[in-house]
Amino acid sequence: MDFGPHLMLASLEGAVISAILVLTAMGLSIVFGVMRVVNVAHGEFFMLGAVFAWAVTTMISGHAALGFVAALIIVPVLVGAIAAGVDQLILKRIDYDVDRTIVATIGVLYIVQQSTLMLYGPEARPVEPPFNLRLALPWFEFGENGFQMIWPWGLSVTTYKLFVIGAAIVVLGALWLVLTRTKIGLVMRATQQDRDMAQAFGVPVGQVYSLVFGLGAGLAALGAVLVVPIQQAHYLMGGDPLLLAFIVVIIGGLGSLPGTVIAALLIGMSDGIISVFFSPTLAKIIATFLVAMVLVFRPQGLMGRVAA
Amino acid sequence: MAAMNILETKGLTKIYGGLQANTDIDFTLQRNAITALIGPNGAGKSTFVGMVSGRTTPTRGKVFFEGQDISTLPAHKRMQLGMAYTFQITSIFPGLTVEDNVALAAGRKLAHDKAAHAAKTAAVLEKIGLAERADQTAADLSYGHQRVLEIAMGLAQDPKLFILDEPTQGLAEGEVDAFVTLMRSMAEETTILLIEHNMRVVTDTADHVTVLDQGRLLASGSFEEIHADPAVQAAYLGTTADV
Amino acid sequence: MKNPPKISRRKTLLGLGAGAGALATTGVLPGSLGFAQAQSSAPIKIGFQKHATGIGAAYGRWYDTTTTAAVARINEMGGINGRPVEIITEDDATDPGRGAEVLEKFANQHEVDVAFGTLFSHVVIGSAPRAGELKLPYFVVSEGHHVASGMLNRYTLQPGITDVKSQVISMAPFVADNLGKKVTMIYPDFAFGHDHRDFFSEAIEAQGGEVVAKIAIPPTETTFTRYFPNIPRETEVIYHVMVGPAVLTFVKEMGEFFGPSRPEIFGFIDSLEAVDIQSPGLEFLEGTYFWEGMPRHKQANESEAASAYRAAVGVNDRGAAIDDPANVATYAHMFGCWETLNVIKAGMEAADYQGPADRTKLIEAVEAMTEMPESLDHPQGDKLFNGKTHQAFGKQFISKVSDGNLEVVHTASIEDGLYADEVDYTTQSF
Amino acid sequence: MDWTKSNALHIGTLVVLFALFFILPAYHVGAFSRIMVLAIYAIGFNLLFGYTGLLSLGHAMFFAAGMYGFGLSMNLGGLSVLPAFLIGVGAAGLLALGAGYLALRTIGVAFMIVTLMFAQTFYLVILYYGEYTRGDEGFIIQQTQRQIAGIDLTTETARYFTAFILFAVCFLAMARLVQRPFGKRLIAIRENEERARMLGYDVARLKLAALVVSGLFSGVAGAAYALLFGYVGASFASVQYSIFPLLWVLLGGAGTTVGPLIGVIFMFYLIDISSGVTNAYMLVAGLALVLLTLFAPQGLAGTLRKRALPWLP
Repeated sequence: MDFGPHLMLASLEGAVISAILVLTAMGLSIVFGVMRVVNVAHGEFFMLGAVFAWAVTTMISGHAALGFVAALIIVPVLVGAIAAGVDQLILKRIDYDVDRTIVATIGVLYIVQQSTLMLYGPEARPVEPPFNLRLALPWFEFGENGFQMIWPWGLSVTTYKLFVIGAAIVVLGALWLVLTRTKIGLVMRATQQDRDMAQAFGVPVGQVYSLVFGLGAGLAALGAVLVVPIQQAHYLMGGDPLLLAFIVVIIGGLGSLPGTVIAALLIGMSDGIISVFFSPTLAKIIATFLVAMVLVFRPQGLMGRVAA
Repeated sequence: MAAMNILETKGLTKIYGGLQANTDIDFTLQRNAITALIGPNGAGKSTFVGMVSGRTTPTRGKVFFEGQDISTLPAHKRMQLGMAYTFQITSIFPGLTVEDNVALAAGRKLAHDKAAHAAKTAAVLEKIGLAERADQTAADLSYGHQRVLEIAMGLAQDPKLFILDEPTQGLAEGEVDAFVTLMRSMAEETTILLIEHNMRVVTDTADHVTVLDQGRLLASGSFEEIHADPAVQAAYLGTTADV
Repeated sequence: MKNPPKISRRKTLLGLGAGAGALATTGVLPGSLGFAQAQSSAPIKIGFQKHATGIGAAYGRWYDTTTTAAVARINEMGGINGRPVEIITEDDATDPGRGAEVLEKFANQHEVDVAFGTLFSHVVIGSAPRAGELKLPYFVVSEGHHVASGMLNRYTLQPGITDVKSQVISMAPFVADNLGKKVTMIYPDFAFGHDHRDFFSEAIEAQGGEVVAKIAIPPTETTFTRYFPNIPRETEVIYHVMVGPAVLTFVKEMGEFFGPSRPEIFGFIDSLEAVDIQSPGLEFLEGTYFWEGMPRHKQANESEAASAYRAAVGVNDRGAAIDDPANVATYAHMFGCWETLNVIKAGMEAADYQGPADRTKLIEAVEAMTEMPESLDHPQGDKLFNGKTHQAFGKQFISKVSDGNLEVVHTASIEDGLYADEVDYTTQSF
Repeated sequence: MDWTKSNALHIGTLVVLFALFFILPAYHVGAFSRIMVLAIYAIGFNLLFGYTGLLSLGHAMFFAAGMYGFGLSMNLGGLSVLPAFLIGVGAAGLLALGAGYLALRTIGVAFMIVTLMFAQTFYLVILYYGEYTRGDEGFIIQQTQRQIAGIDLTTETARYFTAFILFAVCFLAMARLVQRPFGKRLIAIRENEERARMLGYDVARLKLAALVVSGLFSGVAGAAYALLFGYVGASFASVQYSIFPLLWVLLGGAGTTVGPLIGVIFMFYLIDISSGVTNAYMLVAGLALVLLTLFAPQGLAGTLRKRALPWLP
């Protein structure tokens, strides 16, 4: 493939990866921002979202869209409820101590993973996308006959992938509205600013934390429902999203939603575009290292304030 | 000059995003004396000692310690030259014993000599009155004792210059008295730069007083001179601050 | 022995019934050998290293099912040397470190007679040194080239499944003759992928073809589209051998990339083991070709032994569990467990194996084996065992996806996959 | 007085480990060989995490550097065990120096992420140079190569005592190190970094030194693992192996000398025993982790120190 179309395809792919990253990272960002805990089990909530999406779509017969819409509604709520339960049962009792939360959520990770393996099995299971049309894309170049439009071999995208990008934007927008325009958002931001002060002003911090933890997991699950028609539901699928989401959140700057988006774009696009110039694994090495270096020279993240 | 003044600053300035916290401060500090740095809240006292100690990077200006330009040295190097610093908000090693806290302070110079190290630690604990609490975890001490511990950590370093940022803040009356006594005894061995709000402490201890107001050096001299200075009176009256 | 998961237990019982039925009808079951005699002596213990958790869990489950069925058959026939066989299962977590620990557990805690099992090469390679040191015969069903390459030791053998080098070499003539000579290879960027790259490049050149591009995909990758532009336009055949849970995405995205005009496509079924070929998103595979170690979908000319084996492990005509058609088998590999256990049996009988003291005799007996004709012991087909390299060689299948069915279009002979010996383990001391 | 008590504890621990060889059945002797090697890794991690307060999520790169440095210089360089071992440990130390120089510009979670990504880079590099490393599959160090001065290190006895000697050296060295001014200063950094700096300590340098020593210990463990178990593979460079030492240390007791050993023993037998009872041993392990954080938050040794033995080093 020519360089131009190749770059365009890689950029499109980068955009899809970024969208998926945004969807997985937003939940973690909120949990991290408000509660200041590292939820190692975040990836497992993502995985649960995908697995539940498979279960829901399998149960509902008829057009694929029917099951998909049902999954979009049911699954995040379900996973969010599970996460809120984890918060009440475990995290609350260890008082959100940073180290202990890491160990406890590693424990939760093992529990969720093993339970899924036993109840769901080791296979990767696909979910049918509600629609998936291949769109061939044109490319413009100056040829002998001047400016002309060509249809390069392989340059295409699917409607569902475009939908995922759109959905990421919509979810982001909705989240932003909730955080800035609603009372819940206000309470969350107040808790994020100063937990003790919020408590003093009558904010039920314990409930807010459960809500935030549930919301974070719900967002991860929502991301998974959207992603699972592209990828597949598998009991080990939570590992990479966790790492990537984690990286995105830190690079973006603690608790900064715009930062999270920028970081997701940075990582997704660099992953896509660097792959044009280097062999795949080398591209991955370079991308990983470069992202690390961003943090080395800007330790507070892209949009973060200098933290104490 | 270097022999007389242990510390000197020239044109020391700090600007925080357009806000001038310190402006062109030329300051000299006399050796073997207690100098109090006073001024209303927000006058820029902490910023100033921050720049002296190396915790804060100045926007411009220079700091000389014993005649040496230390403007570019990081904080720990300045401490190694013979400064000691106590924080406005108590800063100790909460998880360690009182003894370990003091030993860490003394250890930078003495760690190679076990006997001297232990002797110094014990002597400081004795002097400061924490000897019988040596095995207690620092976090379990009362607030007053924690402040005293932090001063002990300063003492243990045998500093040439000891910067104390509001050491009596939050102490009870009796504790303040003990502290004044301690300060006087310290002055024999070291130079003290004291940031203080409590005027009683200032009158009881300071040989010299320097006044900062709105980031500028307003006046300098003995307490009586300062007290009589109309500019100082204006500044304090104008702010109804805590004289 | 641990309880297998609920599903597989039911399946096993069913499979046993079916298997026994098949055996009875084919007359293989020797009526004279009663089980009562076998029970009078202590069982022969075989340690089964299982991918119960980790990335290999789908394989592990079916390896377990096959192993259980094979052992049930062996026991029904009177066990080994009159003693019943007991399988002791330990999870290796698909991790080489744990794999080695499991071997220690077999040798020193369970005191098994031999160890057996496992697919993933890194687990085999991580475990093999301990097998050698513990002097525990270690029969692997990994299809890796590690055994025949000489990298392992005299205690490690692979008598039940052909290694990847042989598999790959035997594919080249068909690919060159029927699909095209300009090949682009897409493989995971780790050792398994590199084996495919190296062996196939050499083999296709010998057939007058060439590899025009080699695209190594980093493991842990979940999307692939951006790598496809590296496929040169002149490509006539794409050779793919991806593994792991992202394989469906890979196939789907390849379909989306090519749209209506694609080159010929040839892949290793490893990518789609335990995956229904008719899963949504796999429509693109229609008309493409696959290597299969053993045909998953029942062929019209399936041998009696192969059918009996299919019944015994409880797999239907489409290669899924009889009682759960959504549960697709790792059919192209798991026959190796069945055959390996039968080799162990034959070896122990030939060596008159009595206990751990006879382990070296067992290895020598297996090393002495050569031809293993197609039978219910070897339902995949004839095997040729090379005692020097500790590696078995069998025929390979190429199937085309037609209307969602895998139809065998070519069978590569054992000779197609032979290569010069790279080691002679028999010269090593025990 | 406490010093003698802690000395007694350390010597006692080693005596018990020495005696275990003669008491335990074969399987557990083998298990303890492995446990001691992994405990060296945990001890190294503990210096950085438990004593200095720096949480690295990339320690697998140091373990793997030791392992690959050793393995590659034996298999490709044709060196014998001792020089190869030194190269392995040196490689880990150098990597720690370089990675630390960069990563220590960050603190807190950013430090976690940077170390994690460095380790991920290192892991991918191992795969990228598959020609030499055999990628994920790894390679074997043949039994015949694994000997020092004619002593075969692959027998159970030699393996156990090699592991024991290495462990004893590392264990005592670390126990001594943390009692010495250097260790005290690291603890000071953990307790209050700003205070330590304002006492005149060069915090950046101390942290780098801690990371290098920690990396060296991890390298010793990695090289020892390859030496004693004959296998070098990329899975030891994966994230999982960066998480393990964190778990061990937190379970055993961060910032205690015996904690790492206790943590490794606990975790090893937790998995080993529960996997004998149920297939769902990860479930058991997960529950155990959750319960421990709920009821023994300072880890086993840490809780012991808090409840009963305040002198525990």
